[in-house]
Amino acid sequence: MNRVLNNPLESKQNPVFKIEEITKRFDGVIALDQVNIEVKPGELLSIIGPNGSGKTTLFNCITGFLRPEEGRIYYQEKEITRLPPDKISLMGIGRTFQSVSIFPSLTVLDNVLVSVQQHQEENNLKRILHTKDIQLLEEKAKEMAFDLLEKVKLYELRNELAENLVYGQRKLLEFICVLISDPKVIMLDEPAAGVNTSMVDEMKKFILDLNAEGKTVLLVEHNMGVVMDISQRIIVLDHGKKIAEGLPEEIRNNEQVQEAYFGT
Amino acid sequence: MKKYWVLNVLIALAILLAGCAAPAATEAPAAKPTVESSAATADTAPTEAPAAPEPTADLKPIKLGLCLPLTGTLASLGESYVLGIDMAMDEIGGMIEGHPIEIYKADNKANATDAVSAVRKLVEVDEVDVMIGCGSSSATLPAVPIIDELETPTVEASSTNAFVYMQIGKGGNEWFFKINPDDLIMGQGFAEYIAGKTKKIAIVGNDNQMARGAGVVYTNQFKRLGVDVVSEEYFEGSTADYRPVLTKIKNSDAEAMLVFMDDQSCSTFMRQKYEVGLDLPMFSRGSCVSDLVNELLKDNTKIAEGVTEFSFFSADQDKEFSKKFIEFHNKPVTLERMSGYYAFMYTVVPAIKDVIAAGKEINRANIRDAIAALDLDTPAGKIKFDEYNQGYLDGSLEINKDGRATVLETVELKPVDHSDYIVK
Amino acid sequence: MSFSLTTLMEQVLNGLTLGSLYALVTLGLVLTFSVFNVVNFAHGDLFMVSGYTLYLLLNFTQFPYWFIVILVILLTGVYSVIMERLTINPILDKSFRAHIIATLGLSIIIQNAAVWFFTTDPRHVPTIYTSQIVTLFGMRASVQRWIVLAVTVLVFIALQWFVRYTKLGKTMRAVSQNQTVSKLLGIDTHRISIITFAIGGAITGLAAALVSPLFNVYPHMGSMLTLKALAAIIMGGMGQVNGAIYASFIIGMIESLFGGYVSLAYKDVAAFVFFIAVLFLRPNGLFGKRIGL
Amino acid sequence: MKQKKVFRITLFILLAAFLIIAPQVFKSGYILNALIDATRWTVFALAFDLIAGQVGQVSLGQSVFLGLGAYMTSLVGSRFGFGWFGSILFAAVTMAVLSLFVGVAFFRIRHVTFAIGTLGFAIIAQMVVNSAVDITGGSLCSLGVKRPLLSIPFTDIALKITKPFQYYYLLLPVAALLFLLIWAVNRSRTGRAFIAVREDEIRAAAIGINPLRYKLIAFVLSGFVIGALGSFQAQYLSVVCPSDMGLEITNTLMIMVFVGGVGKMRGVIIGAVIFSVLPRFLEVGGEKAIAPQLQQMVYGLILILVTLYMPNGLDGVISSLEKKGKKSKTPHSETVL
Repeated sequence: MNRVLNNPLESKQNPVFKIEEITKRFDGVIALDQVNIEVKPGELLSIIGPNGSGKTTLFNCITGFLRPEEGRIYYQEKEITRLPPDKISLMGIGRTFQSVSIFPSLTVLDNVLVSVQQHQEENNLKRILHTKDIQLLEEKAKEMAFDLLEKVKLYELRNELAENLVYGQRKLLEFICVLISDPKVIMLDEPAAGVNTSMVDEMKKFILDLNAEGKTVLLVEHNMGVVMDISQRIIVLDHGKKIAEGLPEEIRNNEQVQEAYFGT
Repeated sequence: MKKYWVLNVLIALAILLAGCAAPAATEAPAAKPTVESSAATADTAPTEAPAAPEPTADLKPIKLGLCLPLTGTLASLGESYVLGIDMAMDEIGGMIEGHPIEIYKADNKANATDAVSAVRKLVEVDEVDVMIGCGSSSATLPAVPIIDELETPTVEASSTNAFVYMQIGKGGNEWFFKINPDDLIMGQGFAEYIAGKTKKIAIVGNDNQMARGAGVVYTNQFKRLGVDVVSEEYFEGSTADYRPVLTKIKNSDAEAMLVFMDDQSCSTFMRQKYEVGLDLPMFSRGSCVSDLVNELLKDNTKIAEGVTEFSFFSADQDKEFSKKFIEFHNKPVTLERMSGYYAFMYTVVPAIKDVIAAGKEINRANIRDAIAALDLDTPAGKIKFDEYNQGYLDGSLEINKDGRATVLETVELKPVDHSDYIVK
Repeated sequence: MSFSLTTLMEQVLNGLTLGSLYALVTLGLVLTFSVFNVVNFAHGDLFMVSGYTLYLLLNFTQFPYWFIVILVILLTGVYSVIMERLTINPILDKSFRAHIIATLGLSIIIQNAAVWFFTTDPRHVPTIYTSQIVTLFGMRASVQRWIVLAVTVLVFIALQWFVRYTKLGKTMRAVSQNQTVSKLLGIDTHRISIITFAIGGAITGLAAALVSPLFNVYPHMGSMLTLKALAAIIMGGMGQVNGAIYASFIIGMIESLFGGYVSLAYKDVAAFVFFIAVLFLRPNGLFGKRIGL
Repeated sequence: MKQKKVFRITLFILLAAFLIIAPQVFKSGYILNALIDATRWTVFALAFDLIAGQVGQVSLGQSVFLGLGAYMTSLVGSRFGFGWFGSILFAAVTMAVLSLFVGVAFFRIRHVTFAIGTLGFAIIAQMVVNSAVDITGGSLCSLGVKRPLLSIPFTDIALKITKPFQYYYLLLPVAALLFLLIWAVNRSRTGRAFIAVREDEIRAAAIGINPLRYKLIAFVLSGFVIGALGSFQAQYLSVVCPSDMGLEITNTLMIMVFVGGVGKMRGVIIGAVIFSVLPRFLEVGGEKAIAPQLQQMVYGLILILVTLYMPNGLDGVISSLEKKGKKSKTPHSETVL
């Protein structure tokens, strides 16, 4: 586990995310309870916890799909608490969803292209007129898309409708869609769920590679093997509260965590 | 595979549709004279002997186009015209002087787009010689310039919007004829009649061209005559609850009501008026005193008792028609049903007879000239067109007594200056 | 116009009776809507068919009115189930778009079939109660109208009881909460669908049998009623039976007061403007966001 | 691939050529009127499909923009002498602005509620137009529309347009422009974003697409196109009535778009042409013509059958035929409904 050259945990850089005291309620049920989190640049941070502990809610709050009742979220020192999800995405935060999410009636290639176009520009008039610069951007996007599709062996299927792909291929497609816009932060919501064991190792390698390229990775995952293997740091949520935070070994031995998971 | 199945079903449907065309035709007017109807004509209309000559093959058929609303909210209007024409066709045995009559229908849905298309279809595809329509002014107004362009004589017998007057005859379109009086022509006399009875009146009407047009005319007349219009309310045709406005009138100082409504709205309106206990004299310029209304209210004749209406084409004016109609269709008579009959029987048919009698060719121009030259006395009044192609049927003042409409007075109508009547 | 308290009272009562009329029509629709989340644009046409059934039975049989009412209720329940089998059930799992199109198609068929068979002539279905006038609380209205008001309240209470305390009602509630889970729990949703539509139809039949004598029966009578009922359902909070009923009364009240005090022509506009205002201010409806029965 | 492109371009050119010379072939005003109607309905249905098909929200209120566009021409364009094209542009722009407001208001709600909300909007609009007699003429209709007058620059020659073929040639370029506009949008990056929004708004937001903005773009564009068509209609019929924004129009649109193939331009065009021409064939033939009620019933039946068995409409059928013709590797299972 010596792949990290400069341990981001010790970096003195400003945090990528600074989450201050956020609280989210649903109909009186507290989903997040004054959670504080700091994410360092280049870090691979996992968020774990039993079902219903608020992990996905946390993701949704960060990416703007939910608005916390209290607290603030900063991204690179800019407050993003009340920004809409598309703005947050355009700031360089990419995410996947718990259930595989692609656009089924777009082709594989279009799925990738639509994921990057907004990051390139969004002048609708130019787009409709299909101006020279749009054509160039489109060419560029296609090149990138072809590269990535080649990498995951989806190139041959590029003109197929996405709904005709099998589960694993969809998952890969979803990853590519996140990657193509070259986000600074990648937030993965249970990437290993439903993936067979041989694929899990590939997945791990994939995530580590991303991290090695300097991307900050936030991971929500149930598969403890994956979490313990690749995380640099782990945060544990239970009933919306942060109950532990630390290195994988520390978490493994934390009594409170065990209690939360197994209930004593 | 499933998809092809569906395709097959669709094709089958199309075939079915084509097949349905035949049974549809058997229900159509020309085929109507069956046992029932010939019995009806036998004792009432001896003019047409059972041994009428069969349409001879060598005589050119006369094509009649009906541009009417056949579907949509005003479908009943078109349907009523067709009922009247059905009966007329039966009376003349489906032909004029041996010329068989072919009827072509086009649905104008009472809107502008479909009206234009309907007129074009009748004239250019079916190549009709003469048309009846378009029933409502929302279809008539856009159709007038097209009819002018296509030069086809057309007879209209029910729309009362005074604006049409300025568009036809001297107003521009020489091909369009209107046999029924419009609001301005009817308005003066009736407004004076009402003014003689009351000085405070509440106006209620359907929110349609008939009522709105009448509203403009009558409020102007009342201003002139010193009648105070306490309130003026219009409602969407679909409205079924008039209690709020009835309560309002009840608690106002109105001494009488003037309503502009169709048969159906009026029957519901009067029923609720009775329910609310609003006991004001009621005048009507519309269809509140008709056989259909009385049919709808037959469970309680007190409801419509004493309602006075000024109109044209009342069943009581042409008793023979009414009797025949009820025997023939087993349906109550309405204004529109008479409109269809009169437009055909007393305008189109005599004009064509005149053309034939004069030994001229049966074509559009000759039919138009014959219509323009008509001078007929009908049970419902005169059909003689002025320079604006407007005919002057009699108006009739009717009152409802014991569930029956009785004519109080027949009023001869006269030309009225339309030049200051302007609609936006 | 001078303001008077008695007028106001009368208008409020007018609003109540009108509201109860809308409520009775809405009840049938909201039941099916709340359980299966299907917008049924043909609901008003079911009402219309039911009205014609009443017309035929009243004119061509010698049965007493109350017996005919029962027959109409049963028959409309049957119509409703037929409609459910042929059109609604096959599209239950499809998107809202499919619901709109299919039920709109159904509505077009039924309305035009009615024109085909009955022509556009309005028919009246008189009962002896429409002409008997009774004054209660200072308001003159026909016995028929008072019956409608009373029956609305009774049906409403009965439905509440049914949904809360009977096994079938509880199952329907379960299905309304979550169809997929209900299926997993072994609930036969197809059966529930039939039952729901049968009950909804029966209520619609009752509504038609009681309401149409106050007006006329004609082929297009259902269109506006469907829209009002849908507006009431959405205002009441997407499929909440109680909410929809309250909303029906609110619509009736707005129409009555607006028609009486401001303008008759704009009274439907006022009701719909209110409806749209509710959509914006409270997208989840006036009465909370709990979905279900 | 190449072959298909060549085929398409040939088809397109042939069609365009046909449309241009049509008035020389068919002298009948009826057929020209039918062509005008088919063209208008095609563009109208495509504009409706921008919302119903591309961004996936069924708006039942689009007829309002047609009617109000027509009223704009009658009440403003003609009165202040905007001329033929000026009136169209004015109606289009005002309807675009109106749809922006309507869109901002209504896109807060979604799906069924959106459909019913827009239906409510359509009813209100029609009732208001019907009741505002002082302004619109109400049910007496607005009659102030002037026939288009085409003046040739630098000369005194002015041509008053009255004949169907003249209208046809006026409509053709406008319809072509509007068609190209919709086509360009649908195949552009914006069009791709529309589909993303339709398929999954949450995911669309996650990749930086603002769903509301794209829905608004589609809605405003639709309003623009429909407003222009409304203005043309007003100048063609020279009268505007409240029935020109009736709910029947929406029903017709739904039949065209959903039977043709929602969200697919080819399907929508086919649907629009079929259902604007078919009724004309059915009404020809005097006594033998099919009763309108029966026609309507068949339409209703078709709507139901299409939802049940052909969720992709005629376009889906054609696609699967095409696929069968080539290779049957992947099953056709794209379901839009």
